[in-house]
Amino acid sequence: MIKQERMKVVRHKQIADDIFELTLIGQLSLEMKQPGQFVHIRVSDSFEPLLRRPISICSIDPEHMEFTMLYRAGGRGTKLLSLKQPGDEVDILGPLGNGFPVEEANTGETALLVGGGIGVPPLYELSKQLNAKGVRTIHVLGFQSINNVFYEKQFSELGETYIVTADGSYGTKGFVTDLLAQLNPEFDVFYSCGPLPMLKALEQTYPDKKGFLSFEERMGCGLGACYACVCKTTDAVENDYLKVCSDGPVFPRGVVAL
Amino acid sequence: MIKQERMKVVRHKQIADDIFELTLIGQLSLEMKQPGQFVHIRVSDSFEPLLRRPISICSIDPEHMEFTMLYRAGGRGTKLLSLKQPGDEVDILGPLGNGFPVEEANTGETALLVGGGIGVPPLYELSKQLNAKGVRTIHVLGFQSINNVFYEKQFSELGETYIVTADGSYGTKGFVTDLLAQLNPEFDVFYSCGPLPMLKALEQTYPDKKGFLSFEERMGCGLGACYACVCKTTDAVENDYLKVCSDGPVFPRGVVAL
Amino acid sequence: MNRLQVELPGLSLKNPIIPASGCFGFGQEYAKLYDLSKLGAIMIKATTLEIRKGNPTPRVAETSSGMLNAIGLQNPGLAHVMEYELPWLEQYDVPIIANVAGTDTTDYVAVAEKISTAPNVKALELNISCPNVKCGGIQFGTDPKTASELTAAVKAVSKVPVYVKLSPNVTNIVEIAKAVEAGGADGITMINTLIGMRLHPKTGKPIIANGTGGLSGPAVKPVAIRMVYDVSQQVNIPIIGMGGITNAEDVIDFLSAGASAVAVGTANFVDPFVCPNIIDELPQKLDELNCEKISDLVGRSHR
Amino acid sequence: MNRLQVELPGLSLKNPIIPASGCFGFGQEYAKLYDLSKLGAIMIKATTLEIRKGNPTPRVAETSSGMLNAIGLQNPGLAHVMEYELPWLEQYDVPIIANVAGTDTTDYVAVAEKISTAPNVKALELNISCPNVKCGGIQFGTDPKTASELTAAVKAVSKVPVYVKLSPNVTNIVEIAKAVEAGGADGITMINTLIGMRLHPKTGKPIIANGTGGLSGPAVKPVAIRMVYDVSQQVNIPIIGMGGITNAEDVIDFLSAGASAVAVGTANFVDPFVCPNIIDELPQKLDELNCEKISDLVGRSHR
Ligand SMILES: Cc1cc2nc3c(=O)[nH]c(=O)nc-3n(C[C@H](O)[C@H](O)[C@H](O)COP(=O)(O)OP(=O)(O)OC[C@H]3O[C@@H](n4cnc5c(N)ncnc54)[C@H](O)[C@@H]3O)c2cc1C
Ligand SMILES: Cc1cc2nc3c(=O)[nH]c(=O)nc-3n(C[C@H](O)[C@H](O)[C@H](O)COP(=O)(O)OP(=O)(O)OC[C@H]3O[C@@H](n4cnc5c(N)ncnc54)[C@H](O)[C@@H]3O)c2cc1C
Ligand SMILES: Cc1cc2nc3c(=O)[nH]c(=O)nc-3n(C[C@H](O)[C@H](O)[C@H](O)COP(=O)(O)O)c2cc1C
Ligand SMILES: Cc1cc2nc3c(=O)[nH]c(=O)nc-3n(C[C@H](O)[C@H](O)[C@H](O)COP(=O)(O)O)c2cc1C
Ligand code: FES
Ligand code: FES
Repeated sequence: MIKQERMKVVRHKQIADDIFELTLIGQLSLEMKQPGQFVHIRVSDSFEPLLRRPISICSIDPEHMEFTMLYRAGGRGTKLLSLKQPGDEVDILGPLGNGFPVEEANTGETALLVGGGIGVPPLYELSKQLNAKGVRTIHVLGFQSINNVFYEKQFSELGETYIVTADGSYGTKGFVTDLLAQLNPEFDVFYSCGPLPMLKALEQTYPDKKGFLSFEERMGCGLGACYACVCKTTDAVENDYLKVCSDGPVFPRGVVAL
Repeated sequence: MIKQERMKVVRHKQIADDIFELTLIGQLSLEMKQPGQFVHIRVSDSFEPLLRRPISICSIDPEHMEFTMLYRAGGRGTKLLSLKQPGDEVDILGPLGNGFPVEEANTGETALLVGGGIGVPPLYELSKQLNAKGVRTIHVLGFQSINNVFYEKQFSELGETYIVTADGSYGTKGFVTDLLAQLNPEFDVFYSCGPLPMLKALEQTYPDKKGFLSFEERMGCGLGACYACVCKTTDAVENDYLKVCSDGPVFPRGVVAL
Repeated sequence: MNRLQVELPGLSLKNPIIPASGCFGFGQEYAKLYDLSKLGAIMIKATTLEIRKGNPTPRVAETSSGMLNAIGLQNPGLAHVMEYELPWLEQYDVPIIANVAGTDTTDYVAVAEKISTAPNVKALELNISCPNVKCGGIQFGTDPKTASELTAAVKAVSKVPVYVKLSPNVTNIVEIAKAVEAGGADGITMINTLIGMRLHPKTGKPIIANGTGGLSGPAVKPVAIRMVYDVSQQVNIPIIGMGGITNAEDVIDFLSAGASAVAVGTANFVDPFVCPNIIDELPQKLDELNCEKISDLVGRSHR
Repeated sequence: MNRLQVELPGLSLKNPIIPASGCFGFGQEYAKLYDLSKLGAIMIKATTLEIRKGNPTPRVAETSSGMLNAIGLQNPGLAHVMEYELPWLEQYDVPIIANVAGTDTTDYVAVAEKISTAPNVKALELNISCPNVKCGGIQFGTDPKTASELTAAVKAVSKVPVYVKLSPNVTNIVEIAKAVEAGGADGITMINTLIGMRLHPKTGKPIIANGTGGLSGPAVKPVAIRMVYDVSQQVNIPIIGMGGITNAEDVIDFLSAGASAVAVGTANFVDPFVCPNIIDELPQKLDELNCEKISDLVGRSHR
């Protein structure tokens, strides 16, 4: 169920250039089930900034009533968020949207998880759940540069993990698709979150594979009421538009016009 | 000289209902000389709230580069200010305006200081300076109720001090003028800061005494540039209007139309 | 006695709090969070004759204490609203105010005639003030004569009272208000959004794909208050006020300015429970003001 | 080469940053804080023929990311400005833009004729948009014909270029802009304040003694940007843009929208050093945008 709660900061630290890892505690964590869902965060009690920020759930720890997100402190709102100290409260609305379908990978199968930059975080909970179910995971994670890389160790513990950087300062140089071309991995289903060009390239590289992609769009309500976050669909779909916040953010391949 | 500085909170505590005592450290303290001057405070780095808040200087401690103010956390801005912790920075512009003329009381003379509510604070530095110069001070301080009373001890250490509360819950019941009528004190000059009706009553009670009154008005710039804070003058004055921020906030009696 | 009760043409409101059109969809999303029967009424998303796909994205941008939107009246069209959305809302004890939009008079009249027959639609809100569509919308709301004629045409077919939603993007809003009153409007709702724009700091191009967007949120409240203040003194029909309401004090401000009820838009995005929260806070606010019933506050700014 | 240099009719600006009229007095107060020669120009407080006492207090009220003011054009009158204020400003190497106000055309013409003879007054800013006075001011700015005629009358007597300051409180600002251009204006300054009101939460009465006030500050920036964007594409005279500027990024936004220089108003109250700070920040911002000279940014939103 969607809840609103003032959750408490448990841990908060910077883990790469501008990238923060924030762990919150509260009842709301118990509502989180599906990887790829997101929360909508109010970073300030004032109207400056006014709107909530959508951030993906990166990992869920129901035992401790905690969940963790990773975010890039880029603009005004996320910079304010980065100032929160352990013990401070953060107004969270969530869990929102439809995440990655874990059920689409069967025990014994292999899943390819491809993340780009700040699209990497939701893949972590996904990978945990897939592995728990006995699905083998291959992780291909792309970043700008060595200073932007995060969570390599965490993913490595779950499966084969490849890092790509655009400037070649760490791992393989280039885009995730360059590495995939070399690697030519065997897999049954792919899941991805990252910049549009990456999602597009993936769809093209694997025209016959089952795949699920997570999208971003600027949001108002985050609930499906305001029509701010729509995305254009392909001809294959009956609806002309879908809402990223409530129909997505994860859609099967071929649904969203890329 | 007027300066702008991010000063550091040294001490901050609540001393009565909604009344806070805030001590700041910084170079700017060294510019403060005259009691009755004020500082203009930006309580937040955001635009919510937008405007600075004018607060009187309550005491100056140049030796430690500190100054202290007392304020009532009533509205949005002052409530935010009340959340500042020791070590936090506060954006201060000051010292501003023309304060109480200490030179108008001569050594050996007696000064009557009459304060009402949140008009009491600037009288404290005034009393300190008058006493330092050998002027005897009588303090008559009016408050709403017992829970609003502050700085009785501090003023008592400097001279005779009388507390009046509107509801009689502490000290004498009534208004400061009621007590003054009973007390009928001997004095050479009076200084006052407080609500308009109090200032008016004082002018009427002592038609022949030398006196100085401090005024309040809503401000924009605090510097004299925007004409927000003007007050109407009496016929005795050539200018039709005076600016509370730069011509005042303290004016000799008879200048401002009451 | 219900201290929060408000009686308006066609509308018997258990309290004056109404989610604003376009900020609450057709209620389904917020129904997951609280009981919609708690609300005074619901202003549903603008409905047009045909399905509308709206504008390209990005459709929203944040501004200081406000936001811009250019949704472009996306909606599933009259038939779908009649067949699914309105019947679904019947499970709640809450009057519906149907926001009606169109490209020309024929459109408006067709939607109004049909939608006003739905059993739970107790009033229409004629949207002559949407700044985000190329045709229809705002140009009906900036010329008094056009506004008056459209009002009359819709009044002629509507089965329920008609409220006209005014645009703040005009030189003289009182003139428009009087014109729609003369055209037969039963009430006025105001204000719609102010036209605004935000540019991308790097590219210098508008962030919103449509270029301009409608400004809403706390930033516009002072503009809305003065317009309600001015209009309420010049017309004899009631006003539903809106623009930047986020809490019970804002509601009191709008009533004081001369509105009889209010709508809450953008604030639903900031706090999805804002409407029920305000409703819960209002009785205490009335106590603080020594006010027995909320309707006593209406217009006290100019009394 | 000075990357920040801007050339406008009558004005050779070492940078595009100008304190806005009414927010900087006649410079004396800010001169205590920094060297006024650093500024691109100074727009002095509106000057009228006779001394003006302005409105009763309170004259300002805070709003979300903004403020309302109703100063009422208080100023010491033309004679005093000519005799004291302008000569005092001559010690600084900074062009003065004289904001001219009046009750009727005769007034405006008389002030313009005289004040344009002061050696440091390099341009006039015709204030046809003050919302806070009963007569004169805004009504000249809401009707295209009146605006055009007043512009022509002032142009006929002024010794320096005339910029006309537009009000945002109109249905069609492009129409007014074109009218003043046709009347002979050398440039446009925009926007003046939006009309707004704030009520006292307890009494329900307007906080500002005048009732309404002019809204300024970050809250109005999106409105100002879209108006500069629209007007700059429809006229051939330069625009000095303003409304909610608080930092160098805001300046870039206004230039991108189509302004050639900018004025900073309310932000001076928040940070008295805002103008010199912005001037210091601008070169780095240009670097970040790979932009050699600031004038290259003008109008890039619609190029
Ligand atoms: C479903 C979803 C999941 C996301 N998950 C993550 C995540 O796990 N980690 C992370 O760092 N980022 C994530 N993002 C992106 C994140 O929402 C934006 O980076 C963030 O909102 C920017 O806010 P700001 O205060 O830094 O920037 P500002 O420039 O202050 O933002 C201004 C406005 O634009 C919106 N905005 C700006 N950029 C984006 C964007 N890329 N996507 C959506 N809205 C934007 C903001 O929400 C805000 O309303 C996600 C976005 C979506 C839609
Ligand atoms: C010269 C001077 C000295 C002052 N000294 C003190 C002092 O030592 N201690 C103290 O507690 N208060 C003092 N005040 C009053 C203090 O400025 C206001 O109480 C304070 O600004 C209110 O801000 P807020 O955030 O609580 O209220 P809000 O309601 O959020 O204020 C909204 C706006 O109104 C202005 N405002 C509201 N009330 C007043 C007021 N009474 N006077 C001026 N502006 C007001 C605010 O500055 C702000 O711009 C002084 C005022 C002046 C003019
Ligand atoms: C995202 C969004 C969509 C809107 N859609 C509509 C609409 O369809 N019809 C309409 O009349 N007004 C629409 N509005 C305007 C609101 O109903 C309201 O008049 C305005 O936002 C001011 O109120 P607020 O400041 O509380 O949001 C919309 C506003 C927003 C923010
Ligand atoms: C206190 C105050 C006084 C003003 N006085 C004048 C004036 O005398 N003449 C004028 O043309 N504009 C005046 N203005 C309007 C400003 O010059 C400017 O157009 C407006 O405030 C928008 O800019 P800002 O948001 O940067 O303040 C005044 C504004 C304020 C806040
Ligand atoms: S953000 Fe409102 S519908 Fe998606
Ligand atoms: S506050 Fe600006 S002149 Fe006094």
